Amino acid sequence: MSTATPIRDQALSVTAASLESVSKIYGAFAALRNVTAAFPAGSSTVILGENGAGKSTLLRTVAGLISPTRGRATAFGDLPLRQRHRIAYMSHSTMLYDELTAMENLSYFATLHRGEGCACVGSPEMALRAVGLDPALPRPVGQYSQGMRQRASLARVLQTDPELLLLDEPFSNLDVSSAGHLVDLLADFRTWPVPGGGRRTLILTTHQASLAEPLADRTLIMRQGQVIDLVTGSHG
Amino acid sequence: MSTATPIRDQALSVTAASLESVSKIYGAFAALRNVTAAFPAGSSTVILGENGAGKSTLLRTVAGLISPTRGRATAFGDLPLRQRHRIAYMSHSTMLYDELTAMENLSYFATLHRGEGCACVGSPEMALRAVGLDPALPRPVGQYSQGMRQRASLARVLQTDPELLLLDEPFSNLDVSSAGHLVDLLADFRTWPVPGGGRRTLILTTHQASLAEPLADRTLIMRQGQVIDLVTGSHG
Amino acid sequence: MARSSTLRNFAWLWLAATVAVLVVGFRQAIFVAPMEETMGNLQRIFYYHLAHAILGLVFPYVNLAASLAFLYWRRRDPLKALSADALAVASAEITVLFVGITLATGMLWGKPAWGIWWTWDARLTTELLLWLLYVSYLLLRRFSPSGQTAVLSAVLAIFAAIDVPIIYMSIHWWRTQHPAPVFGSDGGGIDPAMVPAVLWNLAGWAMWGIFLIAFRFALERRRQLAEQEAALLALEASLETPQ
Amino acid sequence: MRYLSFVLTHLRKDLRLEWRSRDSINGMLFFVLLMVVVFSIAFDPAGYPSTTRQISGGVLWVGLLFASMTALNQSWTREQRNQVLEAQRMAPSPASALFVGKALANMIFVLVVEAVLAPIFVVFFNLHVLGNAWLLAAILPLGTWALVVNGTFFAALGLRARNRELLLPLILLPLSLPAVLMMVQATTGVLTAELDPIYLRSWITQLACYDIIYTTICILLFETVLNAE
Amino acid sequence: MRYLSFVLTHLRKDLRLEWRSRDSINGMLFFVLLMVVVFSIAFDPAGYPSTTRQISGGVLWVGLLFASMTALNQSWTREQRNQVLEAQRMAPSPASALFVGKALANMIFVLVVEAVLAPIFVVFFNLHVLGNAWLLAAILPLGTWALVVNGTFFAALGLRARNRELLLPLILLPLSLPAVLMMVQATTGVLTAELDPIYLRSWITQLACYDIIYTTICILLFETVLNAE
Ligand code: HEM
Ligand SMILES: Nc1ncnc2c1ncn2[C@@H]1O[C@H](COP(=O)(O)OP(=O)(O)OP(=O)(O)O)[C@@H](O)[C@H]1O
Ligand SMILES: Nc1ncnc2c1ncn2[C@@H]1O[C@H](COP(=O)(O)OP(=O)(O)OP(=O)(O)O)[C@@H](O)[C@H]1O
Ligand SMILES: [Mg+2]
Ligand SMILES: [Mg+2]
Repeated sequence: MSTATPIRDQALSVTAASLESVSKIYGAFAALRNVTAAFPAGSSTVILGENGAGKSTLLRTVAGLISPTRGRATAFGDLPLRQRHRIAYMSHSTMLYDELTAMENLSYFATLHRGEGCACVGSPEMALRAVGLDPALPRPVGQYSQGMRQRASLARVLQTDPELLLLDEPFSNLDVSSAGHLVDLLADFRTWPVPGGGRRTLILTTHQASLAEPLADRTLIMRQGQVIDLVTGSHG
Repeated sequence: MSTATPIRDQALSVTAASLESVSKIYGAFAALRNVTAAFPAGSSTVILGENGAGKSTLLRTVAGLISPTRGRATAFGDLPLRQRHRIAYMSHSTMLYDELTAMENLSYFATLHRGEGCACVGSPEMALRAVGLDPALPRPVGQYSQGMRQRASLARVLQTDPELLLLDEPFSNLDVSSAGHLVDLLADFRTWPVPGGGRRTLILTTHQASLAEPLADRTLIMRQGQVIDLVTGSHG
Repeated sequence: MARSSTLRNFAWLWLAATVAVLVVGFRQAIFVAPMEETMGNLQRIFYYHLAHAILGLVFPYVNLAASLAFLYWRRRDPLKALSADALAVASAEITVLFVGITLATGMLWGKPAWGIWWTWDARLTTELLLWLLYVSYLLLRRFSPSGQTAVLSAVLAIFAAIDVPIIYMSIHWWRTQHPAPVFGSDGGGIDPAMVPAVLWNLAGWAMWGIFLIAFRFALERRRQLAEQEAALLALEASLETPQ
Repeated sequence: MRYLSFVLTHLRKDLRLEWRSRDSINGMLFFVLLMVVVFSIAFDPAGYPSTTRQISGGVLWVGLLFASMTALNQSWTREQRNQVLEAQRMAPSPASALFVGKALANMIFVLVVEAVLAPIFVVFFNLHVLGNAWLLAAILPLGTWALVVNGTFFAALGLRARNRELLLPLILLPLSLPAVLMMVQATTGVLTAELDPIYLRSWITQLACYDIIYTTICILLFETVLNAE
Repeated sequence: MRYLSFVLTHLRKDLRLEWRSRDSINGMLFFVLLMVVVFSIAFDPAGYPSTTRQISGGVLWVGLLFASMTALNQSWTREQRNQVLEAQRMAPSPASALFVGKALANMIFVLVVEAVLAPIFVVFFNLHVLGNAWLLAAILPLGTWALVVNGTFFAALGLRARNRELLLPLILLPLSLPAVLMMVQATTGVLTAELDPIYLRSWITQLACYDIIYTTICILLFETVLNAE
């Protein structure tokens, strides 16, 4: 693991994640069809597309949670699950225990991330504050409002200080001001230094393209399981 | 029920739902504080507010799913649950069985609504088509994408042809074109004739105020469990 | 204010009367009543045992009545419903207490009388079931979500009250192959000299039970009021936060 | 009848859900089978046929009691998952129809388990029914219904409680012990043929009465429980 | 050791969840008491004291089986609820630590039940342990661990399989039968003192071997199972 550092340092234009003609077939239905895409390290990609286009499936494939039916998905040139200490993924559901408070949830996951090549974990308190939640809130997550859950879920991924951050509709259910705040936070996140060198990569899906615009180095447009367009251009 | 028709006919300005100094207290936390609001029949109200402001709690109180700690909530001048055949409520979660297909789910709920004073139930197929889902889709709802779930959930409430429609963030997770389509659908919905006379009332919460603007006869703004502003004005 | 002080005076009077009756009952049971031939002085535990056993069968019905009243008033008059609920808790707890004492005195008696603490006799089993039933009622109250406690437990109270006679009926013929050690329903053969002791104790413990229920009821009412107060305070405090 | 058609709708839905996932039935089967095996290992039925006959009524019902309790706990969680229960509360059909439908569905599951279990039970325990075996055809359904109707009701009652899984046995067991007693006695009576037919009949009649009384109360009170808040 | 600290983290989380959801030991105590009452009503220990001793090994294990099934059923569904399992898969800590933590949590739960159950069981069933009672202190934990470790593993295996409930009984039943056989034989042997101590020792040794073998396999294979798709 430590031997990889110098290589990463030199090749800043290396791809953080890539899909090579990936298809994902459920029964007789193809959720992803022959998708080829590369996400350069340091880039920030917004994936747009209508409902059921396969955005979430793509993200989950990059995260390694789904293995492609055909093709190959890699992260940092490796199987995504093997690089999982450098990746964080946020989905539609909270991925938190309903019965625990946000703070308890976050400290638990933080502990799981400590050691194992990434000692670089942010603190749960800071993450919660960053998304605008009170760390001392005694309510369990199950009693949060929808937007508060979304924030807690975000804090979970941010605290692990990932190099590759995958966000599935982070703005849905957030009120307008917090969504704006979140965009700033993510823009800031991209500038955080990575301990071993290298740059932070961001991939997110959303239906509120206008909100995500400041983040969109690259915009990927999907339809019916295929990538139909890739718009590159800083800040659209 | 049939005797009520002439009265309803005359008093079109009657309130479809009202809250009289309603408070809802969870433990030591007040989710609603002394809220008084009336929703005239035929009106369409958009509720705005930041996360955790109490929007969902307000909707659930109007639906009768929560009984207020203090104060009184009525729908059509009665306990909401007693008028439940005239009310439909859509929440953050789908309120559908994951293992059944959308069509199975909808026919099931349609059957539960038949008889009981409202023979006027739309068909599940039509409702699914209206929200842009294919009724013949063999996948169970648990395998839908997030946006498709949202649509199925919408179809469930639309098919029951309610007089008072309560929608909790109907646009979240919908792609842009479907969201626009939904606004048209809801605008259309308001003009559907009610069999016994009377007019359709709509209350919805959202964080995408711009989307909901065409629907907003009245805008209610909440903060920390209170209604802090009520803007009346047709089409903002 | 005046009303509450008369109530308090009345409570003190009642307590004094209860103690007096219990003292008489104690004298009757220990010194006056004749000694039983086969069991000797041990038998005197009977007066306490019987009083508690009988009262333990009566209080469940107080609980039932309160629960029904609660369900009736729930929507119509929430304030009355709250006090009905308080009475329901009070009577359930006292039921558990009295039935528990019956079990304990019975076991204390059974050890010297039969040589064992416990046997699965019909009478003992029914009493144990009765106790379990009301313990489960109290557990439900502890475990149920805060807003629903009263309704759910009122529903359970109805079930429990129906179960009480069923328990007694169904176990009537149970295990006839196994000689029942407790003198059962044919127990008409009490020495007339024992009757005053039985009656005094019964009266005394009944008054004591009623006092306990009233006391517990008052406590529960106070807790309910305090809870409302706290909620109100929370509401007002949060209203004052600048925003 | 409109009410009946609502009940059928609910029943059909529950059966379909179970068919899709087969949660409850398989869980129950596993448990009951394991229990039969444990007892037959523990107890050597071939060695002591008459004792076997005496305990087998108890074994059968304890197994069914515990197995159905696990299944009953499951049966409402499904409704709670996506807050479908709130949709049910908002539906204008009578709440008790939902209850009856679910109780019937659970009844069917447990009956299926019984149907599978019965022959296995006979083989493993080397049973010869000495009494009138046909009476079992009355006792089994009556006893099962007694378990299921109360179980379904109290599973719903504990639905929103903090410790649902634990609460159900806590409430259900004391309440249904008389019924368990009746069915064990009646079953053992039939198996051993040692019980006077008059007593046997009275156990069965009592069981039937128990069923009728509790079914009525459950139906009457279900709406209160569903909307308790 | 790093691995151990991960196991502890998982264990602590599971215990805390358990504590939150069934927060009182009182409930458990009552539960055990009820179980004993049910058994004694179903099996009539007063009537047949020697039979009681013979079946009590089986009764004990059936009770524990039920308790552990309740625990196991819950333990993974909680992880699945908000797809927390995916967060677990993405976490860089070793997957088997999650498994060990959860198995330990389940074990603790069942052991608490056992600790309460044992004395109550003895009093109510009027048992006199005729053999060497201390051996029970070895048999009970070994047998419990055998139930729990396989149960936890297969519950996880079945988690995402389409017909998991069919899978679970089919796999778990034959796998755990030998263990059940060993623990019931050993327990009954101790209670009745009818078994030759040499046999008894060999049952216990076998049980220990079974535990070791299955624990190893489970730990080795867990990561594969968790990421199987
Ligand atoms: C745990 C043990 C016991 C329990 C739960 C128990 C329960 C009861 C109950 C509920 C009654 C009142 C029944 C009625 O009035 O309908 C009763 C009455 C009585 N008990 Fe016990 N009992 C226990 C032990 C004993 C023992 C050990 C003795 C004496 C050897 C005893 C002697 C009596 C007598 C003489 C009566 C009055 C019977 C009559 O007048 O009908 N009990 N017991
Ligand atoms: N486990 C599954 N089994 C079968 N089909 C699936 C499964 N998961 C997803 N699908 C299907 O794959 C398609 C793409 O789903 P996906 O969740 O990727 O869409 P999406 O682009 O994220 O949509 P949305 O914007 O609504 O979230 C959908 O049609 C969905 O029904
Ligand atoms: N069951 C509950 N127990 C305790 N607190 C609760 C419960 N339900 C809601 N709350 C609290 O009440 C407040 C209002 O919640 P509500 O869901 O109404 O917010 P909202 O306006 O819908 O927010 P969002 O836009 O995020 O959905 C939140 O602070 C929430 O944590
Ligand atoms: Mg998606
Ligand atoms: Mg909300």
